[in-house]
Amino acid sequence: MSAATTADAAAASTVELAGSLAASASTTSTGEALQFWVLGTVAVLGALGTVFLRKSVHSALSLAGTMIILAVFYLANGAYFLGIVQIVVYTGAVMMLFLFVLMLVGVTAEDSLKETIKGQRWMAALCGLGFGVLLIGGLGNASIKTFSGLEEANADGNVFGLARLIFTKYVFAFELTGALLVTAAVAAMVLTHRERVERRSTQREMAEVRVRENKHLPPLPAPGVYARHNAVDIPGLLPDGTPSELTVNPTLRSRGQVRDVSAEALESLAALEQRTGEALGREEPGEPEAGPDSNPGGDPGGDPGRNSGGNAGNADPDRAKEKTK
Amino acid sequence: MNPVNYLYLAALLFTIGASGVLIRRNAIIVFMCVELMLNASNLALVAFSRLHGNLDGQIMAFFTMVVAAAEVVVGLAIIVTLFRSRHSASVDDASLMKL
Amino acid sequence: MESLIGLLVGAPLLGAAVLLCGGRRLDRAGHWLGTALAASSFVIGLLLFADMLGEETEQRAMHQHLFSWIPVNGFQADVAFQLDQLSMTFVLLITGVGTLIHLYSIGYMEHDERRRRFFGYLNLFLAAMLLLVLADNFLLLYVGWEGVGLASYLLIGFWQHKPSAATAAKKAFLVNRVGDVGLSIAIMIMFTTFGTFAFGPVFEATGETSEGKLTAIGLMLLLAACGKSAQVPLQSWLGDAMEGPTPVSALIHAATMVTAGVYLITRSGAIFNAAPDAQTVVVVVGAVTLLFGAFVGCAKDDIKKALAGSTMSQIGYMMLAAGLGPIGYAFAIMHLVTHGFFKAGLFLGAGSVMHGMNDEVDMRRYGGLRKYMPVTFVTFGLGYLAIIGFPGLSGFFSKDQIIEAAFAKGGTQGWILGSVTLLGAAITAYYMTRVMALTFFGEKRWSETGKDAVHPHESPKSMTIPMIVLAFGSVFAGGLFKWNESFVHWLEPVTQFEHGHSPLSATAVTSMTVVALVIGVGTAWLQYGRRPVPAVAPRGSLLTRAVRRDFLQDDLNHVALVKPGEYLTRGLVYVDHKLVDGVVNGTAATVGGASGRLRRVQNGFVRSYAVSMFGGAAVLVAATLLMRAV
Amino acid sequence: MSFPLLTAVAVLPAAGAVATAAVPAAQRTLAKWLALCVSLATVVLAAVVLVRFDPDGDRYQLTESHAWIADFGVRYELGVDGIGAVLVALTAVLIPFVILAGWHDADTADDEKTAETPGRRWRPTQGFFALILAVEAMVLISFLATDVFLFYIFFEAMLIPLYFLIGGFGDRAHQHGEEEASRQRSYAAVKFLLYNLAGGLIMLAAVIGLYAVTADQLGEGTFSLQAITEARANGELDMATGTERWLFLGFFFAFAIKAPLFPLHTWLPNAMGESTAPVAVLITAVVDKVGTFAMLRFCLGLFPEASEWATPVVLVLALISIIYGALLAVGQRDIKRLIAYASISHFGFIILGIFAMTSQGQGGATLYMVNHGLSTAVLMLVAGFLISRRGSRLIADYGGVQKVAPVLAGSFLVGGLATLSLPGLAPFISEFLVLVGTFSRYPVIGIIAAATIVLAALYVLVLYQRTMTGPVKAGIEGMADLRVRELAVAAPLIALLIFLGVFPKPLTDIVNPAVEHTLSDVRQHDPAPDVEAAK
Repeated sequence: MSAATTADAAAASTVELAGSLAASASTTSTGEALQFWVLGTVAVLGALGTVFLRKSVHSALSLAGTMIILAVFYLANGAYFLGIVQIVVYTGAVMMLFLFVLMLVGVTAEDSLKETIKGQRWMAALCGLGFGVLLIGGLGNASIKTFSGLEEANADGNVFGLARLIFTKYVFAFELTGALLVTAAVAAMVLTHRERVERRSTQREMAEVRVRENKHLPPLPAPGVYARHNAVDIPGLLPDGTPSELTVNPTLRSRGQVRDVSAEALESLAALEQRTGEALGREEPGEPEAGPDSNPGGDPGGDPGRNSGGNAGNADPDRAKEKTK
Repeated sequence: MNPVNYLYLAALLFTIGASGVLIRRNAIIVFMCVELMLNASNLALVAFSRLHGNLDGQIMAFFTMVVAAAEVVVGLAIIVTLFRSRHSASVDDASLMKL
Repeated sequence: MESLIGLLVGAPLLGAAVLLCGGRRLDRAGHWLGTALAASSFVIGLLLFADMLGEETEQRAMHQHLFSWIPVNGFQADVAFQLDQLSMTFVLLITGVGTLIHLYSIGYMEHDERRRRFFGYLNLFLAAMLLLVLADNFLLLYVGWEGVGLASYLLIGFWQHKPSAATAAKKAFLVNRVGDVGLSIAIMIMFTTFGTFAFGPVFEATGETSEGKLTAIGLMLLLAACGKSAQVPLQSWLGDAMEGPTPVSALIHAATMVTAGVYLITRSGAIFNAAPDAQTVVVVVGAVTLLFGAFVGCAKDDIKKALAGSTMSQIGYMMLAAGLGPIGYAFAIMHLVTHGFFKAGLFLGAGSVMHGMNDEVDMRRYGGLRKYMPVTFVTFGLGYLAIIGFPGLSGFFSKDQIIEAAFAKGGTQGWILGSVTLLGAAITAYYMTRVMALTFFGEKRWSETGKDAVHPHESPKSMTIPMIVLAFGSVFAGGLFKWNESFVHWLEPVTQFEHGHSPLSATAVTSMTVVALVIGVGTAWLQYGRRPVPAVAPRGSLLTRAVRRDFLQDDLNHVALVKPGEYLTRGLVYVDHKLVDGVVNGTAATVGGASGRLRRVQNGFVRSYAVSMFGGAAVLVAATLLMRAV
Repeated sequence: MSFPLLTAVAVLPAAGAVATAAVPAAQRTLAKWLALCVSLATVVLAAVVLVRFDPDGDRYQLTESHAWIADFGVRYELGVDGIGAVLVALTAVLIPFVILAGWHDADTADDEKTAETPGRRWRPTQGFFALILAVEAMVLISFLATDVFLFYIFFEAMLIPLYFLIGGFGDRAHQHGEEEASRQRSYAAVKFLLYNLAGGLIMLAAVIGLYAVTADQLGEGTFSLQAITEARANGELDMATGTERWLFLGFFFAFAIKAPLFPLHTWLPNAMGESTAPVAVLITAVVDKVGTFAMLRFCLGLFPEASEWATPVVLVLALISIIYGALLAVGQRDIKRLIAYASISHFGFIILGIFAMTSQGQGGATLYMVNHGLSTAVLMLVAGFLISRRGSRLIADYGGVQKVAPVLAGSFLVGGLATLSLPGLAPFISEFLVLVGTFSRYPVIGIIAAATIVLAALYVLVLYQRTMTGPVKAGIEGMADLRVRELAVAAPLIALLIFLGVFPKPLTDIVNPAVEHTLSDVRQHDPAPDVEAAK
């Protein structure tokens, strides 16, 4: 009973918050109409977003929005309990569950909206439109002018009314849903649980295996070797500037979430060369490249010496510093 | 305002959700679209309950939610295992039923 | 006494059964058993004959009803025998000659390891033939009719290892089958017309139906007769039938079976008398075959084929006579009997010659044999004189009667038929003299040395005795029958004889016959007796060559029936495989292909399934709305 | 209630089938003997039926009737009339010979199985004989059933064992080697199954339609043959012309496939060619008879007007089958296919007789079913013995057999002569009756049909000449003559052929009244002979 009253109180407050006046009245106020049109539009937009946004996270968020709006509509229609449940359970729990799974599967994984099955999209559009038209057309010839209202139904509280029905008329269904929920929980566990069949191999054993197979005797390279980045999803560069997939966590690799920056790394290197060249006031740019054939008679090995030593010698430190910024 | 508007809205959302199920390949999004459809029907139920002035509609919606919750749990579990086994959440990749 | 009739058939049937199922243990005594049973059947025949002579002329016909054979509502066929004078004549001829030939075969088949089976077949033949002549309804007659066909098939093809024999046997059976179709159709018409096919009722009821039906029946019966008696156009099998052992040729293809056609027509005289058109056709067929066979007889160098030709021609005589109606029936049967004697004798003689000449059949390789096989020579010679109608011998009387009857037909028909028969007589004399001269006279055209050396010798007793007996028959039978028309009166109750009024006196006809005979013999003697005969046949004129090939009969059949038939069957096999079966398999293929395409819809993509689901839902909504609207 | 004799007749082989199948793998011979004894016991029971059957009694005798699927008026109704009685006898008599002839047919398969799976879970020998007995049981039931639905069930069910008999135990002799043989086998089996299933499907539709009609007009629907015929007789049931014709066609189609009628015949040559001789006999001599029998009992009994309406077409088709089958038989190079086409020609005769609507025609047709069964059995089984010796089905591979195996050649010849219906052998009587019956109503057709006996003689004698006569071919020299077992198959059948050819009265006495009943169903009378008509 107390739970009911609190729920009622909560409901009442939410009603104020939703700004829906006389929600349970048989007639609908202009306020409700306004609310309907505004929020309805938003809900539809959210739904469309769910369908058409490419990143699944965005879809999830827009769906959550739609759900909240629906919750508001529930409240406006005098289903206080359901409204709250909608927010708490649905938007709160279920959507979060969705988000968890999203994270598990890969947040950034975005599936292209490009259709692969031939004719699927057209069929979908056709069916969708046809269905919608039919439903709306069907509703079109419904002649309902007014609500009959929920005053007497909600006379001693919406929760009380629901409870009376649930525990009298729908008690068996209720019990069944209980069984269903338990089953679902068990099912989820069974499905996701992975039985480890063999003992987890220790580090030593793995090392031995590596030695036996004679590959990667040293531990795998860490990401960010020679790197300007040190994010886990960016492979370290090998001396020749090419990225090494090995440096990235296999999970990320399998998700295809490896960000390859080798290209920009290389060109930033080239840019560096360039700038150092300019800094040293070298006449012919790109000379180091043309070096070997430009001056056959020139002192060999001069360039490297100059590059290294000279660079180190008379390089302007702060200039170089602000260059690197 | 005409109470039927709620039903119109429900129908619209339902249709959108359905098309989403048909269009999207990502299992999770498909699943969300299913949820959207369920919610649309809930809206309709709630509106009905107000139209008829008794709470049975809300009871139906209530049960729908419960069942939806159960369904979500199981469904997501399935998706996870699916992903584990084939490193992808695309429903098209699980097309072993052909021919 | 009647109860004995069944035994007539039963004895040889038993013999056949025992000999064919008995197995090797009967090999030693089998032939004697067969002969004994044939003889016993002959004895029973004689007993019945004596009994019959004791009766009044009118009460002579006997009946024996054994059991009801095929009782199906309206359709009642019995196994019942009728022994009247006509049947009795045949019974005596068949069993008598048959017994003699059994005897002969003992010697002739001595060296054949399958002799037991040969006698089994002979007995089977006797049984079938007796059934044929004793049956009291057409259906039972039909059984005998096909039975003798079977026996002749088995006996012609007795030396089955020779492909020629097997082919000849098949040919004989097939051609006979064509005739059998005629007989069966005739029976069907009888059944639908009279509701029965027993002799008595049918013959009595002839008056009650239209002439057209009777003509149809008659023609169908004639067709049957043509098949069995080798009459044009179904004569082609007889020549090849000579592939069989000589006794078979003598018994079946000279004395008895081939004359069954004449029996059939004489037996159903009542029908023919009421159907003059049918009779005319019979006469024509007879006349044509008479000349046809005679010509063929002139051209053949194979002694047996020459004799076969003569058989055809003689049966042509009988047919012609039978076609003349009551004025001819008796003479037809009379000639049939005498012919049975002398032709059987001639064949046995020929067999004995072949026996002595290592189974050489080409007369051009004979010559001067009279010194080497005197008995054969004498008996053959008597048979020869009989067949050419030498005055006083049996052939003379019977043939003379037929010629007279032919003239007696009256009108232009009479003249034509008369002259044809006379011509036939002349030609008969010609070719028989040719055979005689080539075989027994002239210088010998064979050598006792060299690779194909032959040592002609007289045949053993078991062969000569039958020849002698038959020679007696061919000498005296005719005179006996002619003796104050005894034979005619004997048959009269069955074939109601009436005297034809010949435009020529009997003496005139006789003298003409004799003249024709002399001409024939003379020319033949000049041609073959005086001049030496080349051992290899000269090419001969176009006509000769045509005649040697039976007037191209076989070539005709080949072109007209065999080849088209082959193409037809090949074509049909193709059609059946490609078209009829093709349709079936095509349907199957179509279904298979269609489902294969339909299968592609199941692409395994959840979303496309979802689309169809959603579409279905939409359709349902639409349906409900429509229901509302309506 | 009295002892259910008819049920016993059908159940005995069924039980035998189960027992045979249950024989442990080790005892092949036991299985064979068991099957043989069961089939012989069935012969005894069938004889009892024949004795207890009173030709002059009422139409269906020894009847049994129990409610089965009450909701749809389906009853378990058995009853035997004259026609059914003789066919039951035929089936019961033939099966022992089939079993005896197929004594070693399953051995090869069995040996192979033993070789590859020493455990021998699968037991070909037991299976083979069990299947044969199963077919017998089903055929018997369908001869005895007087409830359309009951009949339908077994009419269809007998396809299953036959499918396995053809496909599983087919003929291994093929000029293109083993695997070609097996391919042909499975092709033939599938073709047989699909062909007959197609027919059965259409018949099922017609059966349901019949139920609907009866339910519509009689209050509650029934499948009982007697009930329907009575209702027709006293006018309670009066189908619309169109309906009746459609239903008739539905039934007739199935039966025309089963008793191959041009152009629905093409499954038979494959099935008979590819299966071993005993199975081929089972198909053509026993199973196909169900088709013709059902035409007589159901098509004419249930749809008289429609039958009359369809008669011209059916007669023409039958005539075509007669000639067509004979011509194709002449053109065959394979002994068994030749016999198959000959059978097609003979089935043409049977159908001709049935639809001639005369007592001679239908009586002849009934006898024809029996006699054709016997004659084909002799010819086919002896041919099977021949083939088993030489290992080839091609006529060209034979020649001069009679020189080395005279008894075999002799019995083959007798079979052949029976096939060309030589007088003195049983088939002559039936064929002549059919011809007369047809002629008395349709002279032209009768004459044409009569002319085809020449073709029959042609294909039989050509077959005999090519295989048995002439010089001895290579591969024939050492050929053994019939063994005791084979003689035990051929001799009794030949004896039966001769006996029934000389004294068919026992059969005709049983058949005639039944034929009268059928004719009264279709309200037909024999045309009176002209002479009496004139009076």
